[in-house]
Amino acid sequence: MKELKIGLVMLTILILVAIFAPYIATKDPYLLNDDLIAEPSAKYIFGTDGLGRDVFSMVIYGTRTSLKIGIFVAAVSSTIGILIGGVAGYIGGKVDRIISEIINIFLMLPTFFITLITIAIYGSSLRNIIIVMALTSWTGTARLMRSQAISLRERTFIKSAQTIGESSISILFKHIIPNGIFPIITNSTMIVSSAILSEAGLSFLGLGDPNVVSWGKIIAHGKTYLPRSWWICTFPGLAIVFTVLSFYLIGEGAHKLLNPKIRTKG
Amino acid sequence: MSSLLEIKDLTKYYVKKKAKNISRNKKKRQIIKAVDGVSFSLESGKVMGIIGESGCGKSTLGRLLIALEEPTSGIVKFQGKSISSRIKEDRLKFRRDCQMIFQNPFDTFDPRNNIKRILTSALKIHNIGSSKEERLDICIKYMENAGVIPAKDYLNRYPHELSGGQLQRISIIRSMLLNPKLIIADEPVSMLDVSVRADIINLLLEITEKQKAGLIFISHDIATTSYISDSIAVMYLGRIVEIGRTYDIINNSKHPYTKVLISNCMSIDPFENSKVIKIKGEPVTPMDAGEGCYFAPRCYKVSEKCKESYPPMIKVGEGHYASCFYLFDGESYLFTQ
Amino acid sequence: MGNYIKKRTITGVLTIVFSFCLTFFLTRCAPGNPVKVLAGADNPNPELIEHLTIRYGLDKSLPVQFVNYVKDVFKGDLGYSYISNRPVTTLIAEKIFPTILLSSTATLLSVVIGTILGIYAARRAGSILDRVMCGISYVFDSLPGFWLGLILILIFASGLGLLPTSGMYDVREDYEGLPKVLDIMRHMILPVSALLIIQTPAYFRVARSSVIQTMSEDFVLTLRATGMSENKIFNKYILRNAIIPTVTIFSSDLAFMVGGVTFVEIVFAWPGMGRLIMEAITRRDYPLLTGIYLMISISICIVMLITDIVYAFIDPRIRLR
Amino acid sequence: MTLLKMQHLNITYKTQEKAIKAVRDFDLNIELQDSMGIVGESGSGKSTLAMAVLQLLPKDITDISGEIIFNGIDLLKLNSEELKGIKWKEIAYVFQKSMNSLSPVHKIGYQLSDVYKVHEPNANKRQIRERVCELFELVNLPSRVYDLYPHELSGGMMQRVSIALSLIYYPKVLILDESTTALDVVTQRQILEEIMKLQEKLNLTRIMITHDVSIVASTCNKIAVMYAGYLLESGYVTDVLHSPKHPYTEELLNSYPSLRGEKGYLKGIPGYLPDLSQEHKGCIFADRCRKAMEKCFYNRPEMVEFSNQWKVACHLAGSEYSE
Amino acid sequence: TNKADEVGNNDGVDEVVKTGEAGDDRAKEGGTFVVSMGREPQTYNPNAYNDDGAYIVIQNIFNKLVKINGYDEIVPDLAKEWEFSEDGTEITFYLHENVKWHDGEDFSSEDVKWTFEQILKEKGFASGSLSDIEGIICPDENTVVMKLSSPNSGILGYIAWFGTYIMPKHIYEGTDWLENPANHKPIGTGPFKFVEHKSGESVTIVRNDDYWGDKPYLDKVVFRIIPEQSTAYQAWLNGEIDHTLNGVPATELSRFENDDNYLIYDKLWPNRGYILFNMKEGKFSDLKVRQAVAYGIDRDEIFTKALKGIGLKAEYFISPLYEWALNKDVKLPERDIEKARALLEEAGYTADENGIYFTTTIDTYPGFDDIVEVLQSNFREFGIDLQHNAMDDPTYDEKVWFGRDFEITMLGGYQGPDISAIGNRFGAGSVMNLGDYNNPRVEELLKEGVIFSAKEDRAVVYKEIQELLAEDLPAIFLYEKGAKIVVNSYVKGYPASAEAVEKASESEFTYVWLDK
Ligand SMILES: Nc1ncnc2c1ncn2[C@@H]1O[C@H](COP(=O)(O)OP(=O)(O)OP(=O)(O)O)[C@@H](O)[C@H]1O
Ligand SMILES: Nc1ncnc2c1ncn2[C@@H]1O[C@H](COP(=O)(O)OP(=O)(O)OP(=O)(O)O)[C@@H](O)[C@H]1O
Ligand SMILES: [Mg+2]
Ligand SMILES: [Mg+2]
Ligand code: NI
Repeated sequence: MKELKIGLVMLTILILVAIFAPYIATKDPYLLNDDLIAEPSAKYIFGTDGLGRDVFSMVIYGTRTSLKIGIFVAAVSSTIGILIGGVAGYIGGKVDRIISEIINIFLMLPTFFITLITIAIYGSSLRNIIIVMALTSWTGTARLMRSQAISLRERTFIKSAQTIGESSISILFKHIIPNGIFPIITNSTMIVSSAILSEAGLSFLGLGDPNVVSWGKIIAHGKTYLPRSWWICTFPGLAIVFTVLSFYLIGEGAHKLLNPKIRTKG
Repeated sequence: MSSLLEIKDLTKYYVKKKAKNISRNKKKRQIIKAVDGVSFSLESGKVMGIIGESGCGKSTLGRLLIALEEPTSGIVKFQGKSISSRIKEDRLKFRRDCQMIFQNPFDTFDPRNNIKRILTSALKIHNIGSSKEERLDICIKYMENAGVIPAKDYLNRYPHELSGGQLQRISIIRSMLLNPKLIIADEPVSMLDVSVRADIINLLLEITEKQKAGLIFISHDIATTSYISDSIAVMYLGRIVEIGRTYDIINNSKHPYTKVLISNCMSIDPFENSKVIKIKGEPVTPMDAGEGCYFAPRCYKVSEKCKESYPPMIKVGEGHYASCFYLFDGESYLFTQ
Repeated sequence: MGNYIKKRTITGVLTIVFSFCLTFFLTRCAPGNPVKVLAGADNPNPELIEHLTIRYGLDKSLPVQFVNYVKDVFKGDLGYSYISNRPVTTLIAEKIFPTILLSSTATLLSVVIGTILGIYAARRAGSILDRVMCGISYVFDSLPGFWLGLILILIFASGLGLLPTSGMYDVREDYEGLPKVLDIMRHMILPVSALLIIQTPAYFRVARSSVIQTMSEDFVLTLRATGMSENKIFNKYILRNAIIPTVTIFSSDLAFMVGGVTFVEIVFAWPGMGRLIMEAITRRDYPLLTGIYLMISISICIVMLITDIVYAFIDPRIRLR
Repeated sequence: MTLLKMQHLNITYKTQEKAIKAVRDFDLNIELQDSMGIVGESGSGKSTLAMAVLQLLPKDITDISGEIIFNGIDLLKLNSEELKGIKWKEIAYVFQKSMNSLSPVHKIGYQLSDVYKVHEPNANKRQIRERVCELFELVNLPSRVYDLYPHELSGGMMQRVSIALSLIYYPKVLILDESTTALDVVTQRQILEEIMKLQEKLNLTRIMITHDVSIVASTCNKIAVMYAGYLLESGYVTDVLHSPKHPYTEELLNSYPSLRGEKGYLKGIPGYLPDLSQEHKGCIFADRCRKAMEKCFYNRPEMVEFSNQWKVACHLAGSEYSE
Repeated sequence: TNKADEVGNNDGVDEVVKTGEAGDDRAKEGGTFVVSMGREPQTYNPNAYNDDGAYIVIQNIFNKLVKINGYDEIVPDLAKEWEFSEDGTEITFYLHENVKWHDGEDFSSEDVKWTFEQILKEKGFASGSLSDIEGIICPDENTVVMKLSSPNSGILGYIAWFGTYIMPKHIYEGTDWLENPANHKPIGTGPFKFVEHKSGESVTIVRNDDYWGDKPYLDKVVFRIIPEQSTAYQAWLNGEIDHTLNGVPATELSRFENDDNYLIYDKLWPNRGYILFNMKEGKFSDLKVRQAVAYGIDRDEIFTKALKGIGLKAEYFISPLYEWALNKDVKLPERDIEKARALLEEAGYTADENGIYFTTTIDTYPGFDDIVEVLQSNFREFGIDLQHNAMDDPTYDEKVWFGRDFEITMLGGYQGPDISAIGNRFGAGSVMNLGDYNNPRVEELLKEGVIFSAKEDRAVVYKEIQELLAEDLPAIFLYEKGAKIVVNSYVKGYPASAEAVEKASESEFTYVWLDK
């Protein structure tokens, strides 16, 4: 479970950076220094961007935003997906058919477009971005959970829980969901990284939250300076790679930990 | 005196939308007659064995008896009242009175709960015992009675850390905790190693005797069933073809299918050389059983009559019934074969 | 089969109708309207705004607008775009070819490359090569698309001068026939590469893990016991079994192909649907938006139906229910 | 004449945490046209033993030492090319989980003919089909099975397909690993009789792996009792089952209820299979043995051979013999 | 009668600095000029409504009666001469002869009459500014007379500006001008003929060999549509396109400064960015707060950091291009944080522990990100926590333009073609007066401003308006919009170049030739 360990260590580092950002950052990330587009140097570790902001401090503070986006989106969408999929799969019958069709409809919605519209309506605050991403990414989880629930429903231990008199709701929460959740964890780690990337994409289109520093925003800002000022985009880019990698490693590790059948040698 | 459990004309059909091959998707839906008109009754303290080949509807019958599934038609009466009304009145009470021991001990418990939680939660649901400690004490008492000693060793273990035999025992203990009036044991030993089977069987027997509960023992292992039960019902494709006291069924079987089953049983004694009745053909699937006797296509005694209608249940001895047109005249057939 | 298609079509149509209604109201509830955009930001003319509002029926209540629109749709008319005053169908038709050309090439290539690499890595699971490839796949996975596009332009178009930066044709030369095809192919290299780098890791990993999984299945042991050569077992049996998850993600990728790949289209100035959608959104061109949306839903439905059928052919265990 | 001989066979699974000794110091002779039943509790190493014969164990996680001599050749010393000639053609194997023993997405006929082509690359389609149908008939399957997929068959049919597959070259040795345990008595009997007939016709040597002693009793001539990787007792069925010498064999038989006999009290064997990764002293069964003596816990019992190839590894049996 | 060029202003024109030299005079004919543009033309109906993409192409295909040249002067186009009547209520245009439409039909004054009537009838883009036109008469084929309901010295500027291209009557008459197929295959009288529009990709126009005016040198102009500025810039560097209308990224300009292969034209428009306050309600309806903002903003920082030194830092209350009307005594205040804080305290606010008096939100449409970034930093320094609410255009319209739901916002845009345009922004009830600024004296002055026609008279009026604006501070101007246009030196006759600046409109390529 080397992956899991490395991934967790990386995540811990990220979380620590996010918590202690004010102590780690060398400057105020919003401060406009007079050296525009300065190369990395002792004064500005990662250089400055087009408005003279210190890229290092921005990257450090950006950890807060980007991690928040990733983790919240994954948590919210997984919760929705697990509940909806669990109910559909466990109860079955008509409820399942209706929920499945709803999932299908959601699958057919071009999520990107919904994101744009929602942000247009409710504004591009970080909270809205998180909500809309979560609301458009739960379908995968729901489908996974549904199939899990369907197969779990037939398992003897669910029948036996019924026999000793447990109620449906308690079976759903006590047995179906806890037992079906493992493959969903892997899925959720993927949602984390794709949410971080999507936020970068939104920033590129000018739809990110302008009031906070995020890695996506730094890169989107830096793109005009790309030909000659590599540092603006590169460092937040590396931060994204680092984060995505940590979540992938955790996901893969968890997957392996929980699924002894996939056995890699050595 | 009314019996503990009485069932009448119980049926359960499954509708299956089946397309065997994508290109041959003509059949719209198929009806699987998993249980097809079963009646019998059981008294407290007695053991009824149900035998029959795999897929003949034994587990389905078991699930019907305990209201895990809705019957298509027919009535199941428990202590003189139909179980559906019992469930409506007091679900918990009914659940407490009827317990089932499932076919597969490895899958009977939530793999994420430890034994302590598995056992105490059953008590908690039914509000037995006032505190955690009290419930735990009850569990430990039962476990020690059932030979799971020392009980404390097991409490914090998870199901995957126990062997099949141990799990099966826990399963039995859990149903015992609630002092049920009726136990349905669905192939409780088929998954287990020979070396632990005997213990489980003995445990079950002991419990039925002590608590005067009715036990329905489902199995396709004829030897084991005959060892444990007072009476036996033989099922074929969802129907009971013969029912009677154990001795009668084993040594004096009337229905051709019962005879086939019993003669095919292998013995561990290499010198025993019994006659084996051989039959041809695949077991028919419960989907395309025709008009007549379901066993007719494979029966060695078959005649035209068998294919026309299903033979009625006929009394052939004290508490011994069988459904076949040729119950009496074919006695010598077995030996001339 | 026929029955199945009929049934799926009916539910498909229902879902399309439902989601169509949803987006109809969603788009029109979005703040702002196309008319002010048409009037411009400098010195907008209130009379023009009023005039166009009436002309496009935007003064009517939403349900009335909806009924009118649905009536038109039943006449097979998706209406005229507000901003360009051309039929929505024409606008879509113009952009759909480049989009499909780009995304299908990229998707097909990434399926093939990703799967081949995945299989290759799976057979050498645990080796250094396998680890390196997995590592690279993670890194590729975390690259923001637009950034990657610009970098590719900087390296291959500006730095090395090998390829054109953007667009679909060389506008200086009016190529015809084969040279035109080659010209388009040349222009496709960079955008396709960008998409490849983004899409391939998923296929790589799916192929790799499903091959590894299949190799541990029991039937492989049976075949080994018969003395069949490893290569034959692999090529004939493992692959066919391992390919099924790939089909699943391929189908979902395929379904969203017509929607275009906005970042790549913007960065590489590729004339596709993604940009059309963006344009329609930023200008609130309702008929165009609704039309595009309807088309996307329909194509997703069709693709899903087709992949379901393909699926059933690849995996006989999946019964069409 | 000895066809297959295992000598000092040791098989260890190396997992990340521990080494599981699944087969230990195993000696067994199987003679031509024998039908050898290997019985033992689940996990006692029966499947491992059978897989080792065909070298099917994953090489990187298993250690095998000792000899497996087939027709005078040590299979463990052969390279994979040489082994190929023996695999399936000489020794065939019916797997325990026959439900999963064929690829789910290929038709059964296709897979069978593919296997046939492994050693008969020149066979034409018609020949192959004929052969396959012939085999189907042998195991009582309709020929339409040729065009079906594995999931379209019932468990019993699939079991028979596996048997047909194993017979495709009429091998010298047929190993059946719990091949009939999951079937109902009638079908089980049918198949076993089919196989016994074939055995006579084709001069097969058969190894039956099972934990159901009654199957061995009625279909085999010899029996080997395994426990925790060790061979505890082996010999003719008539000898061993009639008057078992090893306490384990005895208890095993006691825990079977008899169909017609007296309803005596059934006795289980208390305790569980020991942890195979642990080193131990003395007799492996000593912990659970009712007759265990002091020395059983310290000295490993020798394999004692009685007349008529009856061998027992027990101190009790040894002393009896020497007395 | 007043001559046109007296109305137009050429006082501020020396802002156009010519950095390059035009080389020899022998212009080469032929060649294809490939330029990039960011937005795709949607319709080639030149007058129906605003389309930034089509605007660039349309100038080369259509003519107006008069047009605006690179010096922001009104110069002849189809009308070779024009004159105002004594009372200022009649304008007579004398048209060029032998003008032909691209399809070969003859052009006549009837086309002009039809076009203007159509614009007014169909409420075309310019109809609001042209509403003073009462009637149009065509005395002969080459003369058009416009009757005005009241004297309006600004109207000629609007006729020259946008949405007033002369359209072919013979093609449009009797049809719905929004759905006429010619909107996608435009027929004009201009120097170039439309060839094709490859959707999403490019627009091609070729030389009109029968052009009535100065014939273009180029054979062909291809407009490549490249939405992303960085991509267009790279394509230009790589020589795939000859010129990028997307603009060269500001940070890259220094590369070209001392390079002989490039010419840089400095351009300044009467276009300025400013902060607009909601005067009716909210925190900024208090003059003290507005003054605090005026003192607290660092316009230098905005100019150097957000604008990278392009254009000008705003100093006055009107665009310095209208120098004749500029009141040099009324200047925006220099930064004084202490004063700003003092003003906020006077307004009754108290600072919290971080020195922040209150929090507010600035609403913007796209394009002001960097500027707002600097503003946020400025505001924080003098005690206001400024949140940024960035919206897309329609959302902004809904909230701010229609809804007037804002406290403070950013606006920019064209403040021409005549100085009277200031009325559109600060006249009570006028379209761009989003802050609902209402000063009766300003209203009076604005009315006077268009009635007078002499510059001296007008200057007095507009100088007083500037004073009032400075007093009331409905807006704080931040910068004058400009550009540094980088052109390859082989591109001669670029609209901003000395050769063409007086004759060509902003993106008109009639005088362009390629010295390759
Ligand atoms: N939920 C279900 N849906 C459809 N068919 C079912 C369902 N449950 C059982 N069946 C079918 O009903 C028949 C009887 O099944 P059942 O499980 O009762 O047999 P059984 O006698 O218990 O077999 P076994 O000995 O293998 O446990 C079978 O053909 C089975 O396929
Ligand atoms: N791949 C493996 N890795 C590690 N241990 C293994 C592996 N396969 C089998 N074992 C262990 O080896 C021992 C013998 O297993 P084997 O499958 O040979 O038993 P068996 O006698 O065939 O049992 P059954 O009757 O259940 O089939 C068991 O303890 C098992 O846990
Ligand atoms: Mg069952
Ligand atoms: Mg085994
Ligand atoms: Ni404009």
